[in-house]
Amino acid sequence: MVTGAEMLSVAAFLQGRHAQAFPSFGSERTGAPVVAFCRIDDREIRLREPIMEPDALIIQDPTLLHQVEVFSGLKPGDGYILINTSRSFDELGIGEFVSGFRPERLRTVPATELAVKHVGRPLPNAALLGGFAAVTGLLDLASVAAAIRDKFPGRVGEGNVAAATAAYEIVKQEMKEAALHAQAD
Amino acid sequence: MSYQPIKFYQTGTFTVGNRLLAPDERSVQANMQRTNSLNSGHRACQGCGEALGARYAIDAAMNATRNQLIAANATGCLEVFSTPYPETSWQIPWIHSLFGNTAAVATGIAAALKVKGRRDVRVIAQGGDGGTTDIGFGCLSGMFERNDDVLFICYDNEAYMNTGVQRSSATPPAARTATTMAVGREPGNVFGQGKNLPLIAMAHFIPYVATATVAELRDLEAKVRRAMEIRGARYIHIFVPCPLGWGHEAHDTIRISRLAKETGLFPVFEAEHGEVTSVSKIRRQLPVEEYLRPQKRFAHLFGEAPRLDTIAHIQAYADRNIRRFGLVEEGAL
Amino acid sequence: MDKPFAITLDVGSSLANRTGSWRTNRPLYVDRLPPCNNACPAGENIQGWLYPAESGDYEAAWRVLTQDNPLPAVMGRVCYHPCEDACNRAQLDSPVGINSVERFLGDEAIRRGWRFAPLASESGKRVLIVGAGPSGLSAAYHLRRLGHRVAIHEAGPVAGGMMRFGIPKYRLPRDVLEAEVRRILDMGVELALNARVDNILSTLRMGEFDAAFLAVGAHIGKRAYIPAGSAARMLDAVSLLRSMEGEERPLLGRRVVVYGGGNTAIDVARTAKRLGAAESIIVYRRTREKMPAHDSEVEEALQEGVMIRWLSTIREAGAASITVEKMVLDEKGFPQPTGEVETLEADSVVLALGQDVDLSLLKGVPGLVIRDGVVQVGPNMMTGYLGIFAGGDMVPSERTVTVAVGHGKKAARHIDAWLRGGRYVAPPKHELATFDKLNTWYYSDAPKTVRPTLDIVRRQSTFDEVVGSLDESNALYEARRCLSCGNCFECDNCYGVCPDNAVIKLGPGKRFEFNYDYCKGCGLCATECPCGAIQMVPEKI
Amino acid sequence: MLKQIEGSLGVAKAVALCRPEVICAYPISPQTHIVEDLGEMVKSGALAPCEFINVESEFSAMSVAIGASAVGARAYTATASQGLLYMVEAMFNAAGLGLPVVMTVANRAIGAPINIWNDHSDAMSQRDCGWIQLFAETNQEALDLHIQAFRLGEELSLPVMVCMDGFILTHAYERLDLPGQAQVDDYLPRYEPRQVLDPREPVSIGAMVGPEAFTEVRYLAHAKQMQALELIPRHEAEFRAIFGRDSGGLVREYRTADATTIVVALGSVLGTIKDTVDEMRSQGHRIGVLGICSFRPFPLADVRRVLHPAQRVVVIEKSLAVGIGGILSANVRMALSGVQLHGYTVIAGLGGRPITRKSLHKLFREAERDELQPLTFLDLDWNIVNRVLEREKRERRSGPIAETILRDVGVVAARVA
Repeated sequence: MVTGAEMLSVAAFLQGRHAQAFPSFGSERTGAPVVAFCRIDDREIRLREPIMEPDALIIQDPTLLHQVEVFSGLKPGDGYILINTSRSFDELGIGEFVSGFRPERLRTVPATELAVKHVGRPLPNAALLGGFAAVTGLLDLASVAAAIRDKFPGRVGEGNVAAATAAYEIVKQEMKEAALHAQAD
Repeated sequence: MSYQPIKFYQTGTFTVGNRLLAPDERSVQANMQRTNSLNSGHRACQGCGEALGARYAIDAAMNATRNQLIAANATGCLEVFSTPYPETSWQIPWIHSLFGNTAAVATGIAAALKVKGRRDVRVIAQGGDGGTTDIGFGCLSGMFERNDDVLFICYDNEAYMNTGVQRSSATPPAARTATTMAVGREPGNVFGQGKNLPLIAMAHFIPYVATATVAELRDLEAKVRRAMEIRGARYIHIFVPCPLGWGHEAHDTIRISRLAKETGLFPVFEAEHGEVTSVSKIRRQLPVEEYLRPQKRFAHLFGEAPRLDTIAHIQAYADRNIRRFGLVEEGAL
Repeated sequence: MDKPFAITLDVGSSLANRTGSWRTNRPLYVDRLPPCNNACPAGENIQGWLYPAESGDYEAAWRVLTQDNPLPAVMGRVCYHPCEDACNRAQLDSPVGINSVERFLGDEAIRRGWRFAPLASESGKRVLIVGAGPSGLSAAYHLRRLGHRVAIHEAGPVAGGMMRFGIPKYRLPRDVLEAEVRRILDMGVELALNARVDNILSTLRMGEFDAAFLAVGAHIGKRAYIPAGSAARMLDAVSLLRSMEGEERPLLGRRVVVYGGGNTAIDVARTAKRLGAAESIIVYRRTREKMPAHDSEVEEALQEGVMIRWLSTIREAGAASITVEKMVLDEKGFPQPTGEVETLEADSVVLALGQDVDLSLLKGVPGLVIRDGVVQVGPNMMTGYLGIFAGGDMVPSERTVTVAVGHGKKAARHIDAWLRGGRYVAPPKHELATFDKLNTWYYSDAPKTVRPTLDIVRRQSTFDEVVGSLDESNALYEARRCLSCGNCFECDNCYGVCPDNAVIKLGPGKRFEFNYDYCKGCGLCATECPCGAIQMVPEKI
Repeated sequence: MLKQIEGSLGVAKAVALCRPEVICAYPISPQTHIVEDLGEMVKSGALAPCEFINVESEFSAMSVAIGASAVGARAYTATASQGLLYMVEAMFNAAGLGLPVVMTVANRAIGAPINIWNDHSDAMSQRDCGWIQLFAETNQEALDLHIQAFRLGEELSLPVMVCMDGFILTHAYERLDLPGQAQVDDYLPRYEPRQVLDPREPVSIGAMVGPEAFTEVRYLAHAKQMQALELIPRHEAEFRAIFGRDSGGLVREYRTADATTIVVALGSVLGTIKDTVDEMRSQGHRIGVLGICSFRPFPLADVRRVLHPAQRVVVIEKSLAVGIGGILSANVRMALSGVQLHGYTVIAGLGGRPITRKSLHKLFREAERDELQPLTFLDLDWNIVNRVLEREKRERRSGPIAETILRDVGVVAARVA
């Protein structure tokens, strides 16, 4: 997750923006729940407080949904939510909770599956960034890919880029469909 | 005058020098131009074994390195009596940092010399038993484990003399010190399991470990010379009596060292990479009483009712050394 | 470099701190008297000549030796070496073979033809010496070295005295004796042979001598009353031994009985063996412990088959046998007759009961005191008559070559002083370097080397020298066994063991010096000095 | 060159550009990434010649640095928290011997209770050991201060500690302007030691000094830090000339002109404070900020000059002098002796507690109304505190405070569930 925030900040940096990524500091061991933050701005970022009112939320492990107050501070209406899952928001049992959000900003993507497929290991970060780029449109895929390659040079990097691209496509596709549905209704 | 082949005793087997030896066969100490690394005017007590041992060792090291030597010194008698402002007795570049960090300081010196390409300059760390076996133990073990290119010399006078003779982990059983007084049912220091630094050093499998006493100069010099031929972590443990702390006559410093070896209480040997490679045999084996009796720190063993049990216990330590290191010549005695 | 204040100091600056002020005891270098020197009747500086010998400088060693004794080759054979009995090394392993090294040096000198150094200036005085024995020769040598002209009058046909007529060849080969005598004569000593002095005063007067040294020895064999048949063949030891130097050998027969217990008795018995006697029996009235003869001599005699009858006296002598009476020692250790007798076959009986001095030359000399058949002399060896000194066997003392040589030296010094109108005062003796003053740890174990001895058959048939010499390396080895008691041998211990570098090494032969500016007086140097050449003395406060 | 990298890596790269010759490493969070990065550079040969030594303790780390520096080598190490305390004896020694070691302290709290998060307790504990202490506000400044630290320390023969907030800076990914080697070489001359252990000119370093000279030695140590007060601004100017940006210096003012309230602080919290101040300014509040970069030596004159015109000073500090309150504020007050103004000490951010704009807004407004207590603990949970105090009054064996608090907060319970 921490890596995800890092790559996110790098991608933003590559697009000429100021970015600040930092983990929720702790002595966590691998696998334990962690939160990482990323600020993106057009001016120098001086603020050092943790992000308490995020504009976007990337949930890597949906099993935490009911354990920690994941959504606290996220503004209903214009907040983004991206969840790493092959299930739907309803299947996850939060359909009702997110009813107040703009549906086109709510997305799920099977990032872990994609990672296993393209990288061979269940490391969903890159895929989630691809999905994030797609759902928010704040970053373009190219800079995400560059950030990934910067972090993981060589084959692993390319695998991750592939995963990210796949996720990007999936999300874009869903959004297109969703848009069509919207018009249909 | 032409010199006869070295064949007979007076050619110096046991003496410091001797006119009958070819100059290059004499000890460093016999040299008229010896470096006196620890020069006169130092404030050591009369008959100080540490002052003697330090000059023996450092002179030998200077001789072996053509004076390309730097020393780091732990806090303690040696440091205090050799460098009270505004006078120092040292002839070599020397630094005193702290009590417990000498090995590490030496590591830093060696590292810096390596970076600066001064491989010719060698590094010695030195301290007393406190700065070696107690407070300096951590840094020492680290230096050993990394096999840093440092020779650590411990001048062991078996207690904290600088602060007034308190017990250290090198203090022998039954010895009286300011913190193990000769009172109560078990007077003097406890009979612990012992903390044999040379053996602990060997357990790091460093290239070279040796013990020596100020009673056998040639042996001591040979060991320093050997140590200087080797790169990596090396350790020499030198037995240096303290007339003040042990309560023996100032003129008996060397005699006491000799007795420590001849009774088997202080085994003199060499080891490389954890294996004992040579042992200095006992020449005329003596019972431990001979060693204990002249020292006031053991006086309580020889009172109205001598503590025969305790003496026997100490003798057992000596016998164990004799067995373990094979200190007695086969067939002898 | 611009060093941080106080924290960083310039090397060696502590020399400004004179720690000598701490001292309550001060070390001093001393020379103590080695027991060997102390025990030598000839007053040799034994440690002194062993020292150069240790480094193989034999000539230097010989020159030190001959400052006291001109006859090392002789002494190295006939001396009973009390030095070795006194040697501290005996308490470590065995005494240093001083005598054998002395002999080696003596022989080396003869082999290489070393000569004595030219004399000091002539004094113009003339001294008469009567007798060319060890004492006379020694006196002549020393007087000559002191610049006096010396004339020896010898009654016999050759020089040497008892060394020639008392000691058998197998103990002292004649060529050795002659070589050393010649060396003395070469110093310009006049020797008149067959020149018996009948009246000392007239000889002095006629020869215009300024002083005289009498050393005529004791050549008259003591007689004891033994009832003897006319046929009995009895001779005295002195005459017998003297006759050995003559043309034809004396006839002793197959069974020889020697009566007495001194070294002469032994010499005779061993000589008899060599002359072909089947039996050579010594009859002695006491036990071996009480026997005056030197133990090594007795040992060698027994090895050669000489038999000894302890606790026996000769009652009477017959044609071909003698009667011997058994004795017992009383509580005082004196032999008492038992009346128990037995008969021994004997072709001849040799009496070795000691010798008397022929004092005829002293008739009419006023002031002389003669007691127990010998001339009494003062501590300066002068007789009761001014200018007449005496020594050797004719004065009261033990009768050995070594003692005689010592007398010669002592007398010479006093005569010299007397001639110059002064008194010779011997320098005060150093404190004795006793064993407890040594730190023997530093000496490794090195047992004495045994001199080779002649095989038994040749010892019984020939007069070849019984005891051989050490070769060069053995001699060096023996020399190096010397502990150098009480005298610095530059082992560098003091220089090495000083924790304060307060000992200054002055270089080869120059020994050491203390630097009292820094010496704290710990005393390590004194304790660790192997040879006891450092003494600690309290500082005066 | 601009890069988006972790603060630790930025510092590591800066240190590498300074051509250190001996680096000692002992792991302790949150400093560890720095020496890890340096270790890799040395192993790979990217940083050479340099000896990287994995020591067995911080005590040893500083001691190795002492030895290396005494031979004239440029020595560096990094630590934090307990690690800094473990090397305290050697800290005083390096300063006393005048050895210009440079060390990063990734500021972290000190136990017990053990706490790995950020505050300034570690650095503050060493404020009097003789080291120069510089506090970085941003990762860019942290990076730059290391380059200045070697220059300053070596010029004065004094060790320099560069303090950067643990995790907040060390683990943050930000845009960093990495200088080129030529620039750094230009700014930082070869190390010319005042004293060096060398057989060619032997000296004894570390003599025992008695009453006759000890005071003088200590005074000289003080005098050297006073010289730093002049050097630091000079170095800051030269730095600007070569690197084209402001970094370091003694103090940094922000909107203090005409400010009636001035907030004083150290380190990364200045960013959050500035944002807050901007917001308040936009609402018409006359408030400004004084950031202290050089805590040792402490720039009394500059602090006095800046604060003198204000009506009140709010000192926010991430450390607590138990039994009195503030450490930084005590120093600030020393600068203001004789000056009449309201002074407030605010203890904030202990053990990693976030300092938020929200809390600051509230705090500053109370200050402006002079309703603030002289000593305030930001966001202190009075319920917990009072409950514990109550309980302790009642029962003798109230158990360890930390654990009881956790129980009150409910964390322990949550873990169990």
